[in-house]
Amino acid sequence: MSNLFTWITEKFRKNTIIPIFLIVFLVCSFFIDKFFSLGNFVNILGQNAEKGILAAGMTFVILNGYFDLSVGTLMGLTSCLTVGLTPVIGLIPSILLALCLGAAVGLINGLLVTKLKINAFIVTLAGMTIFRGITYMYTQQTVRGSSKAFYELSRGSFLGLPNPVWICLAFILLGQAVLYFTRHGRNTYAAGGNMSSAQNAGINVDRTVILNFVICSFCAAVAGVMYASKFNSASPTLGWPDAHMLAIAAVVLGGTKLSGGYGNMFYTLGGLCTLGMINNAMNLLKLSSYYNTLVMGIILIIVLYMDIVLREQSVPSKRANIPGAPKKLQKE
Amino acid sequence: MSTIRTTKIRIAPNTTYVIIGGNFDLSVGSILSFSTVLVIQLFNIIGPVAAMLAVVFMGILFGLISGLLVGYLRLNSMIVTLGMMGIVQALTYFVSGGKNSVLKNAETSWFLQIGQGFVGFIPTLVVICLITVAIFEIVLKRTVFGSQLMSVGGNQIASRFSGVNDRKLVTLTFILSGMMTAIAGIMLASRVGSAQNAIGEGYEMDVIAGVILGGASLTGGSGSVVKAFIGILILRVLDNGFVMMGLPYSTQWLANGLIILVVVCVDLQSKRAKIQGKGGGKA
Amino acid sequence: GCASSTDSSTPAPSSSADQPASDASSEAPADGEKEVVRIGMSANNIGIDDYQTKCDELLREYASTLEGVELTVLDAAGDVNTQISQIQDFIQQDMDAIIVWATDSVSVIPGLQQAQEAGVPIMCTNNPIDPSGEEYLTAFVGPDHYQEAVMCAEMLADMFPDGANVVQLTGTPGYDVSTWRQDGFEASIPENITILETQNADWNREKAQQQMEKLILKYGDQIDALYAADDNIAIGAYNALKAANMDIPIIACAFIGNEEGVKCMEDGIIDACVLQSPFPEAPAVMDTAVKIAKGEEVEFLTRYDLYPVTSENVRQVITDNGFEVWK
Amino acid sequence: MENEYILEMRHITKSFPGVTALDDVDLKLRPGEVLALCGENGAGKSTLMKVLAGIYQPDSDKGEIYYQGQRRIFKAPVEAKQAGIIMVFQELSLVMDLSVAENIYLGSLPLKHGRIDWKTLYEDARKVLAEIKCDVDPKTPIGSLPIAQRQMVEIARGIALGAKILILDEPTSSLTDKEKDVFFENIRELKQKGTSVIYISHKMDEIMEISDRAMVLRDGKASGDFATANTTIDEIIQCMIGRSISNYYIKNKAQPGEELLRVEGLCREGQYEDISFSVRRGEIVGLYGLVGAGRTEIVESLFGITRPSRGDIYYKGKKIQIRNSVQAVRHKMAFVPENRKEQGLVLGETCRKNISLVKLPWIKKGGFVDTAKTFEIYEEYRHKLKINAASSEQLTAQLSGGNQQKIVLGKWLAIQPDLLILDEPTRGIDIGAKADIHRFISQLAEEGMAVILISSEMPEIIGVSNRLLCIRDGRICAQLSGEDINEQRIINAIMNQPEDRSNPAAS
Ligand SMILES: Nc1ncnc2c1ncn2[C@@H]1O[C@H](COP(=O)(O)OP(=O)(O)OP(=O)(O)O)[C@@H](O)[C@H]1O
Ligand SMILES: Nc1ncnc2c1ncn2[C@@H]1O[C@H](COP(=O)(O)OP(=O)(O)OP(=O)(O)O)[C@@H](O)[C@H]1O
Ligand SMILES: [Mg+2]
Ligand SMILES: [Mg+2]
Repeated sequence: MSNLFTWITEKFRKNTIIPIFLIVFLVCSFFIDKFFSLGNFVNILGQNAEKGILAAGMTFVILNGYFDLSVGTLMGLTSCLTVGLTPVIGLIPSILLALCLGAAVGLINGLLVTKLKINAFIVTLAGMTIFRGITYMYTQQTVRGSSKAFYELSRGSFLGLPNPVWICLAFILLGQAVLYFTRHGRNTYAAGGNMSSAQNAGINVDRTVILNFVICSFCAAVAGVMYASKFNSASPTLGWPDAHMLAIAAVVLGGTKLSGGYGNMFYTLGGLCTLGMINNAMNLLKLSSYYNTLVMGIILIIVLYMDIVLREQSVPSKRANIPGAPKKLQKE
Repeated sequence: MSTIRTTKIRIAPNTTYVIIGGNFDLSVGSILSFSTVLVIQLFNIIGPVAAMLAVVFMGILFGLISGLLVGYLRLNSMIVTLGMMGIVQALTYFVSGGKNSVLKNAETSWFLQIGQGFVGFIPTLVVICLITVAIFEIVLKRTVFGSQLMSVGGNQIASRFSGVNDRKLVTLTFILSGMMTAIAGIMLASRVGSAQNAIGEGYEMDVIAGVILGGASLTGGSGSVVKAFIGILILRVLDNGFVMMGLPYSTQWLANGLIILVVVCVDLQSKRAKIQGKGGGKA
Repeated sequence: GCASSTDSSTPAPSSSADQPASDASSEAPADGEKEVVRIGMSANNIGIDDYQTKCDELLREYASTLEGVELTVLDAAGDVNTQISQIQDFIQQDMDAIIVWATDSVSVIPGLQQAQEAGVPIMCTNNPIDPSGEEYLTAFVGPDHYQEAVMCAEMLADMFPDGANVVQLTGTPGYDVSTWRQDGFEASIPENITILETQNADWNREKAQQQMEKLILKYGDQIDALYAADDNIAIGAYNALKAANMDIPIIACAFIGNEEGVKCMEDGIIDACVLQSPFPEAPAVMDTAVKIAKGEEVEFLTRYDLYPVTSENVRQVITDNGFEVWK
Repeated sequence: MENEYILEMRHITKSFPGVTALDDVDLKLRPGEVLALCGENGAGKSTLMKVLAGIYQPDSDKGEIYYQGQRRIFKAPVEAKQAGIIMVFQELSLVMDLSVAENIYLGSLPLKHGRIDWKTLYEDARKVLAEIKCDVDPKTPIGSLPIAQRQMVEIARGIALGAKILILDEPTSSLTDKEKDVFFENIRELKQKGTSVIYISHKMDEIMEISDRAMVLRDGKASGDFATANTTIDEIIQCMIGRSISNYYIKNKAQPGEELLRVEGLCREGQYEDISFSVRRGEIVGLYGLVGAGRTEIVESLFGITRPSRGDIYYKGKKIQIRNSVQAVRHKMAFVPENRKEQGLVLGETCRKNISLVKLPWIKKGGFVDTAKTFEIYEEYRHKLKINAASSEQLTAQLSGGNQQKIVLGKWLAIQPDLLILDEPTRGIDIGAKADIHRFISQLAEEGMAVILISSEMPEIIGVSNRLLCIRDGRICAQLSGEDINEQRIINAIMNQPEDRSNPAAS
């Protein structure tokens, strides 16, 4: 029994997002009318499924020590292409095309970062404007969807949960499996934690980085396709201006180190659900719109602070407070 | 000349400082909007001098809050300032009631001369901007504060072990950032004569891009205000060039992204030719 | 090259503006049950410009004067996804009716459909919905942005019977209103008027000023007139024109009748535009919403009147129609 | 003929901007041989090994590597690794957030059915750790281990991977004698199995103990090759630095002056307790203890890095509180930390800027840095400490380990401190430089500076300190002075053997 207890506290200490999530959940349940209901939870999940996929991809890149600012506009581009090309080449081919495009973009990002050694921030920032440009060259207006079946896909549900939620969960689980069970996953942690040691240990760091960018962009493409299905249309403004920041925020809020090497997919899920809950709560609270950003901003900071407090309690007392982050500042 | 008048260039020096200290300040865009709106609202009530003082004070206050959270509580600067961005945005709406703010009876005020006047044939804004860049660069490269800031960005822990007050320095960079952004907001108000609530939206990313283009390291420890200035100028000149060529905006975005990549690439190659084998950092 | 094939430029059926909204000020008749009518509204982007903010303000004000009506306004901050989430949350809260100021005329449709399927009547305001989504709507109340642009083109043609070169500054690309105001204008100008160049100003004054500076540098005196997508852009561009000592007519597509705008018009900064006042909106929208919440019959389409105005008649038009010069 | 050697490196030349690190070096290695590689700091030892391990490539085609009789070019670490050449790096190269086991098998995690076989991984790791008698749970993250255990993990990594050639670059710099003995056992075992070992160290006794042959590098050139059995330490040192060192440890003879620092009942929960001692001017006080005993924590509190929860500090006769390192520096305290890369240096900055960093507040002219002064400081200490750098503008990241340490020392000496705290100051420093530093410390003490020295090297601590505090589990367990400072007494104190506790704590 005490074993179980220590196990639980141990887990809680490491995953600060769990207690944070629970606190937010309990507060919302007690104080907000209509929050605690199955329908509402399904709502929250459904509203965040696409963001979840975006964040799942971002987790890989962040674990690797980078971030990808181009996912938002890439998502817009793939979304527009999927919808726009469906009447021309058919639904399945256009989805495949969008997904391939996502992967190809990731490949290019990765190659630029590893082979040409251009700063990832610059590469993906450039990507952000480039994809936006291409999207608008392709269409300047919202494109209407033409496939009923495709639309119905995202409206359907299975065991009470909307299909997009299942897809999102599948991605998260799959992502966690890749992180935990494959060499690529472990190499990602190693490269993110200490790039030169990873290199010296014979890990093909470049390949790891490239693959992670591919995963991230691919996920963005998937999210784009899913939005296309959800909206039964695609707008060139999708993902602009801050989809990438929201994804990064979910990942970092979950507890994954922004500098890489520490974190996992469940943290991301926790961060995502926490953010989703807060958003939902604000809708239910009927706050005047001015308060939205205010409350969100304050909550972000409080959550971050709680994270630090919980983390500090969790470090074993002996020799723990030596400020010795590997190479960056202690940003966690 | 008009290129140098962009607001982005005026918030580049302080953004460079924050980045050199190893942090990000994503709240500059919203602080810019806020101060532009506030200075106009207050101008109409308490006159230019008091309004300007109050706005600068608010800028410092915002910077102080982010700075304390990042410097002393060691929260992640990216998320803290993302939060600050939301908070300041909301405050902007409270101040303006969500509507545009317009300068009243300002036609003859010297206040407008800041943004619209000339010193000789050079716009006042350009003069102010060049002076700021020069001061920030000299402070960075020549003073104790600057040297210590560079070392904090390079290795915060080693700096702390060397008798450098790293927390204070980091906090200071944010305070400076808030203050300079507020000043930029005042100048913007004077130039445009009115303010929308979202006037500075998205500026932070453009400025960071310029600073990085100017060769600053994203992880801190290196960078230069003058080069950041040039970085942003490059972006602006490109922008102007595209319009001159009559490119539609979509093509502009595309070309903009591509050219940034090319510029960085060429820059890197030439640097690499000079120093080989310097341990390649990440991010 | 743009490959999109959306050529139907007036999304909502273009029936004439036949129902002046102000006479719809009927009291709620169903006194029988003391039930409170709960209405949720998902706005587009409050606080981003004067018009939306004023609409929001007027709407709340008007709603508070109505007996037994509870209005909840949420803001989607320009994001369809957020908007659909808000619609879902309204459904979850069993609202009696939902008002949507659509962030996107097409992508919001699944949200409308969900409301209809959940049995919650839903209506749209201001930003029209793509015809394919009208089956889910109970009503639409709003101005015709395309028509505004058409009217601007006509005024421009009157100003320059012998032709002219104009430059165009649009809003944020990709947003419906921006598109309609551009398309309506481009489709309606006579042949002897050429558009030298079109640039986006993102509804942002500083951006407008910068874009205009560049255009002046490029074309100089060739520019005979400016067509701006709204008064913000017009004012920003005016700063650039003034600095270059150029005095050309500025035509702003929408003009919302606030104090700053009126002053700009009277000072000759903006020469002509189409008045789209927020005042008719609040009663028209709220009354319709209350009716559909109670299950009463309503007119499907309500348009407000649009008034072309110039420097000379601006105050006149505003007072004649019973609006205020606000702020 | 060819088969006698498993490895031959010929005509290896490698230069960095401004330095020729290796100049036409040859190296031969037999199977099952332990080759010691000696040389001053910056002689090029690590560089030579990095060339072998595929991290650097030789400059020209003249440089050749013959491995198992074949000419090989290792373009990347992974190729060398696959060929069986494993390197344990001088700078610990561990991934802090990963577990011990994963760090050991980094880059060669076991797979089963295409996925990581965690069970086998932990079991294997446990076995390897047991082999080197390192008592850590393979699941703990490396980052939470003290530096000595991290080094043991590094060694475990070398052993675990079944190398044909194992390169150990200063593997024992933070180990205690006991751990070192176990480690040498392991090397002998590997030797039995036919593994060749290249062993880099600055500790001469270790070299004499473990190696079959010693090769000396000097200024990037091979300058000598000795069969260890037939040579003496002095001969090797002579070859290394061109002179012999008569006296490694110079005891400071100064009469202790007034009391500079007194600590009473200092306490910080979970780290150390009830620490009381005093330091006088002209005195070198050693702190000895096993790694993890809490020595670093104590001095960090003295320097304001962490705050003690209880206790008083008297400095120059006054009671003071030190809230941060800025105040400590104002009091003219100096602190050379144990981890030079994380705590000592801004690696991306130049030597000059690093060495003048602490001094900055003293050399400003109205807020501006007096640049000329920074050059002076650099020159002064380059000269005094014999720092071997290409120029004042070389990045400290590019310096050899020993020279990095000298920069850290230099930046503190530059403020002419009253109290100098040294935490493992000679780790990774060559024997010549070490003697220099010891001489320097003694000289400073004689000039009236008070010194606190932490070291895990018994000979050093015995040789240098005037008074010695033994720390065990965060408490002072014995205080020795004068003739009492000898190995037996120290070990007794540390190992908790009955000890005459006549003077357990100071004052
Ligand atoms: N990446 C680099 N860039 C520039 N110079 C370098 C680099 N690496 C090493 N050097 C220089 O090459 C020389 C040899 O360095 P190396 O690290 O091989 O010395 P070492 O013999 O291992 O010294 P130590 O005993 O201090 O570890 C030194 O002068 C050093 O400054
Ligand atoms: N972490 C590692 N552990 C062991 N071997 C590795 C590792 N990383 C790379 N390698 C070796 O390098 C080769 C290519 O590396 P890679 O990371 O692609 O391995 P992999 O087997 O393809 O892993 P995964 O299937 O998980 O992506 C592999 O065949 C493997 O032998
Ligand atoms: Mg070395
Ligand atoms: Mg220690």
